[in-house]
Amino acid sequence: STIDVAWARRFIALATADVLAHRVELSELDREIGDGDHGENLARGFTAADAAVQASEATTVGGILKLVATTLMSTVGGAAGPLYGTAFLRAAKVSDVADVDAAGVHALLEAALGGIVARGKANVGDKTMVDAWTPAVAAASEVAAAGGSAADALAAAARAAGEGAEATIPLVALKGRASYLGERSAGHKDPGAASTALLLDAAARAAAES
Amino acid sequence: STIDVAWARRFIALATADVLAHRVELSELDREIGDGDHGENLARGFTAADAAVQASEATTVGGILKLVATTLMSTVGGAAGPLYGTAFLRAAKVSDVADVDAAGVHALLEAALGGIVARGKANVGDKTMVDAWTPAVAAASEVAAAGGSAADALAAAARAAGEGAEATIPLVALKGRASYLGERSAGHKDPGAASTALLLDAAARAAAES
Amino acid sequence: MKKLINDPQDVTSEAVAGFVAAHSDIVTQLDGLVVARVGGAVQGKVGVISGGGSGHEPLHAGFVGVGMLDAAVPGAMFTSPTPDPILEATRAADGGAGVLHIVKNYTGDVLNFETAAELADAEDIEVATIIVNDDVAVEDSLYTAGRRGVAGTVLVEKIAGAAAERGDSLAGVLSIAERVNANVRSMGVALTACTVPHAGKPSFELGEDEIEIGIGIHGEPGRHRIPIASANEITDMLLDPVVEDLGLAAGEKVLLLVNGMGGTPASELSIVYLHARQRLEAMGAEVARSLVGNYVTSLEMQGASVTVLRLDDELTELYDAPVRTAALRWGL
Amino acid sequence: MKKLINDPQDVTSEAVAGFVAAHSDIVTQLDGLVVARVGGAVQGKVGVISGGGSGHEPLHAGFVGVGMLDAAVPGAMFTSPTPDPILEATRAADGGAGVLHIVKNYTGDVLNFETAAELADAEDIEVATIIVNDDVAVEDSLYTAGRRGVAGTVLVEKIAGAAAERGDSLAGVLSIAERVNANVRSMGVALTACTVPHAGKPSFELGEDEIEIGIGIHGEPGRHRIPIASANEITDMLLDPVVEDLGLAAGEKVLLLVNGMGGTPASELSIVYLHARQRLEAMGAEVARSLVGNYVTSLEMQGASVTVLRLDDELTELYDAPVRTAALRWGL
Ligand SMILES: Nc1ncnc2c1ncn2[C@@H]1O[C@H](COP(=O)(O)OP(=O)(O)O)[C@@H](O)[C@H]1O
Ligand SMILES: Nc1ncnc2c1ncn2[C@@H]1O[C@H](COP(=O)(O)OP(=O)(O)O)[C@@H](O)[C@H]1O
Ligand SMILES: [Mg+2]
Ligand SMILES: [Mg+2]
Ligand SMILES: [Mg+2]
Ligand SMILES: [Mg+2]
Repeated sequence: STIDVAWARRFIALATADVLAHRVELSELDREIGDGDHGENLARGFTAADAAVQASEATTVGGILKLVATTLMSTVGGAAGPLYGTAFLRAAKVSDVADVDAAGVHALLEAALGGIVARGKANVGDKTMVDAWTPAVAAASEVAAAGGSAADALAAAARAAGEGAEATIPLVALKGRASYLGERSAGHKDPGAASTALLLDAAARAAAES
Repeated sequence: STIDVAWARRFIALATADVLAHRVELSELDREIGDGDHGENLARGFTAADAAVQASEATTVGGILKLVATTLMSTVGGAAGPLYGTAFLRAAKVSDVADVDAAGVHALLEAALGGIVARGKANVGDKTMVDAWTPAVAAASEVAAAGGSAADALAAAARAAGEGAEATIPLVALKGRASYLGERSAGHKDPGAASTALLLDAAARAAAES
Repeated sequence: MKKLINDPQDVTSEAVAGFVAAHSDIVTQLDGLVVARVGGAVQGKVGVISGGGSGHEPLHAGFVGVGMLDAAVPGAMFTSPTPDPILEATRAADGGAGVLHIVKNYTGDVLNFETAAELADAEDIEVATIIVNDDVAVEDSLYTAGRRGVAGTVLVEKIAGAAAERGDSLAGVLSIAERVNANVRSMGVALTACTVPHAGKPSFELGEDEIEIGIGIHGEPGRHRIPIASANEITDMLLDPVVEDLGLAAGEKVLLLVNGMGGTPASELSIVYLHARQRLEAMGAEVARSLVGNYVTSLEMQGASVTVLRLDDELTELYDAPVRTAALRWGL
Repeated sequence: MKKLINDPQDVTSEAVAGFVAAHSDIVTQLDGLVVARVGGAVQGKVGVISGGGSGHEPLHAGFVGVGMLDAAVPGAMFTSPTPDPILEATRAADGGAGVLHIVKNYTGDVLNFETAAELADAEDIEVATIIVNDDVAVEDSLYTAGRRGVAGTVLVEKIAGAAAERGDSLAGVLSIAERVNANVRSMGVALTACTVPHAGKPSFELGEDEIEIGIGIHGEPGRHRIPIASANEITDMLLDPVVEDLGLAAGEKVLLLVNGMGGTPASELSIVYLHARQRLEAMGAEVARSLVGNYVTSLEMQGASVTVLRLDDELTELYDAPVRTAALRWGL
């Protein structure tokens, strides 16, 4: 009950398809409280990442994730590019192995969150993607402690990320572009939190398949 | 049955009121096939002309008309400014007398039309103010030949100018801004012809009162 | 209508006052809204003035300064100025060698400048007049008002201004201006209309997916209306008649001016420029000089015009000559 | 959405190519859409670069040239560029004396320039960074993303560029840039929203009679929405917080920049300028320098921003120093 490089490849394929399918929706969320490019930015990045992954011969989970990291870093731009780039880079570092179990999933997600916080310095409740990653890490930790599988850990993380994203709706943004709106940012879902939920859902589905 | 300086003063007062009352309508006609400023241009000009006439101590018809001419020339701008300015100037030259009879009205209108054609070089049917002035001159000429009064001559001229203005509707413009529209200028009344009808109507009403 | 204005009647006077205050090192304001070079007429130099309705900024006041115009006469919004301020500008520009009037070919402008020239003549100021008529959207015929003067005007002003600065006689400056006018053609497109402040509503209506080809610069509707197309297709529709009317041959050098109508993002002008340039090069023409930006506008209208000027060595040299105005400046 | 574009995905690359072709005497294009000075890095001179999302033209590429930037990095529309082209621009600007990164304070720009600086450091190019944050519409706090960088950026670029051209060290150029940033404040208003090409609809919706006060330059909505008011009233709403935040005192000299958001007629900018200037003078400030026009835009947005820079003799001298770029040019 571990995940491997095949999972990583499948994860990116599904994530890319999901980003493309929700491109307009993500930009629409960003249009409401940001500058309306989040879907476009991720579509550009994941299309490139997917192509890179397909061309790659990496044999470890981390190998794939690192490739995704550098590709996102050099194609997404905006705030999400460096944040997701650093997240994947840190996750890659702790997963340069063939197989990852539930504890490994937790470590991987925790490293990703650590990278995002290191770069963006957002706190929980600032209405950013951190509000989706934080409960995801906690959920994976619980599954790992309870002896669940990697797939279980990802499923729990994805669920928690989705709830975390929903929970950003009433918040007033303190970081990122939405913060310029002050009180008017309340009542809208944070686009980065929404894309985080989307990505973790793809990761969980890829794991469930394997 | 002549008209005099009192008529001239009353004419300008009525004309000014009419221009102000039809300001939007004239600009609207100009918006359809020109640049939408004809009402504004004449409003500016006649407001100034009216003030000048009220302050003036001129004792002849021509004295008043000359003052109107120079004021319009220096306040209206656009095509209508020099055209109406020259029209009033030429009319003033042939009416520098205390009393004007029907023949005098004909001479005055003919001089005005001559000035417009001298400056603008439009032919009948080019869809300009010439299409209102030309039948007005002819109508005044008929009344004068038939021995009518100055007031009769102006009434006939005003009626003919109104018909002339209506008759510009189907025409394709060959002069002025409307000509840039080519065939698309057909179906709209020429604003300058419309304002000519308005002015001559004020002249006729002023004469009927006296 | 949403505009950054106070009383609509004060738009022109406030705009001119603000413009002059912002550029007080270059221009000064005379009676009747006339904008003139600081320092007054240059003795012995031919004066060059222009003017016309407001709403086309930076034309004309933005081109007053060393190497270009001596004075500009802004009329009411989209309305030619009256003869008095034109005369005032003529006097201000007169350094004893005569004054060139650069007039865009609109009935109102032509007539008002004509009267002003007569008045100047009565004061013994020699005036020559160039009527600019570069707009190929309009049919040119003896029996019509003829082609309009549009964006090519800025090139006539630059090059005639440089000729005057060089010390040419009035006849010489006029002949240079005529050469520019004979070799320049333009055509424009509107994506949206514009709204004259006192009118309060747009000068014409365009559907959500319509554009107007062959527009003028006074908020007049154009020659025909078509569905929106790609920038390259639209550029072709503007460039083709320009090149054809100019009779441009392979091997010729040209100046390519892509002019924004006021509300067009700079990036779109660059896209139009790129395609027009590539098309001209494909025809074998050399794009030796370029100008891209808002030079002759129609308030906030979105759209652009393409202008091609056939260059020869002298026109190129005069175009390159130093200029110091609010809207065009190099070498000084 | 009506725009003079081809494929929305190609807007930035075509616009940059067109821009570079039109100004080939001043700039050249490197990999990754980087726009650099012709002639390459100046040996011994501190390099100065900037960059950010496209859609703000002429910022930044329009300010590449002698006396200002050595290179500019245009990102996708309203999206900060990635580290690779920033690194490319840093290399192109490096004449051995280090490179200043001028970064507008947006999370994306800050993070991407940060990474590029690390990469440059790994190549032994010394990089210093100035984060421009002049927008008083945004609350500045340790616990938020802080104030945005808006129109004041052009003044930082001009003055830091002049300091580099003068031969200042990297620390010196950085300290000049910091002084400009510490003394410049801006605030903007939108009358209409703008439409990013790939989005296809406006970035926000404004009613027929509504305006948005405190907008940024990325099509983000502003701080609050009010009914349209007169130009003078709106100018007061922009100028008052700027002056207050700056703590401007009587007797001080300032530079007044009225910046158009892209779709505003020049006449309206002049009207805003006139009132802002009169207000500043009434407060006892001296408006010693002025800049009015489209410098930091949001595509076709109608609106404007008011920027005040407190001047001292050195900043004035550096501002006045010759500059030769596509969008700002004097003395050369
Ligand atoms: N400081 C930050 N920390 C964490 N996440 C952030 C931060 N700033 C922005 N974000 C995330 O980035 C998202 C916006 O990404 P995107 O729209 O692609 O970039 P940009 O804001 O530069 O246009 C936000 O919805 C938010 O989740
Ligand atoms: N060449 C001409 N001869 C006679 N009348 C003309 C000529 N050109 C224009 N006009 C008249 O002027 C009117 C337009 O006046 P106005 O709108 O005030 O000036 P502009 O066209 O300069 O905006 C037209 O409706 C037409 O009647
Ligand atoms: Mg965004
Ligand atoms: Mg008109
Ligand atoms: Mg007019
Ligand atoms: Mg963005």
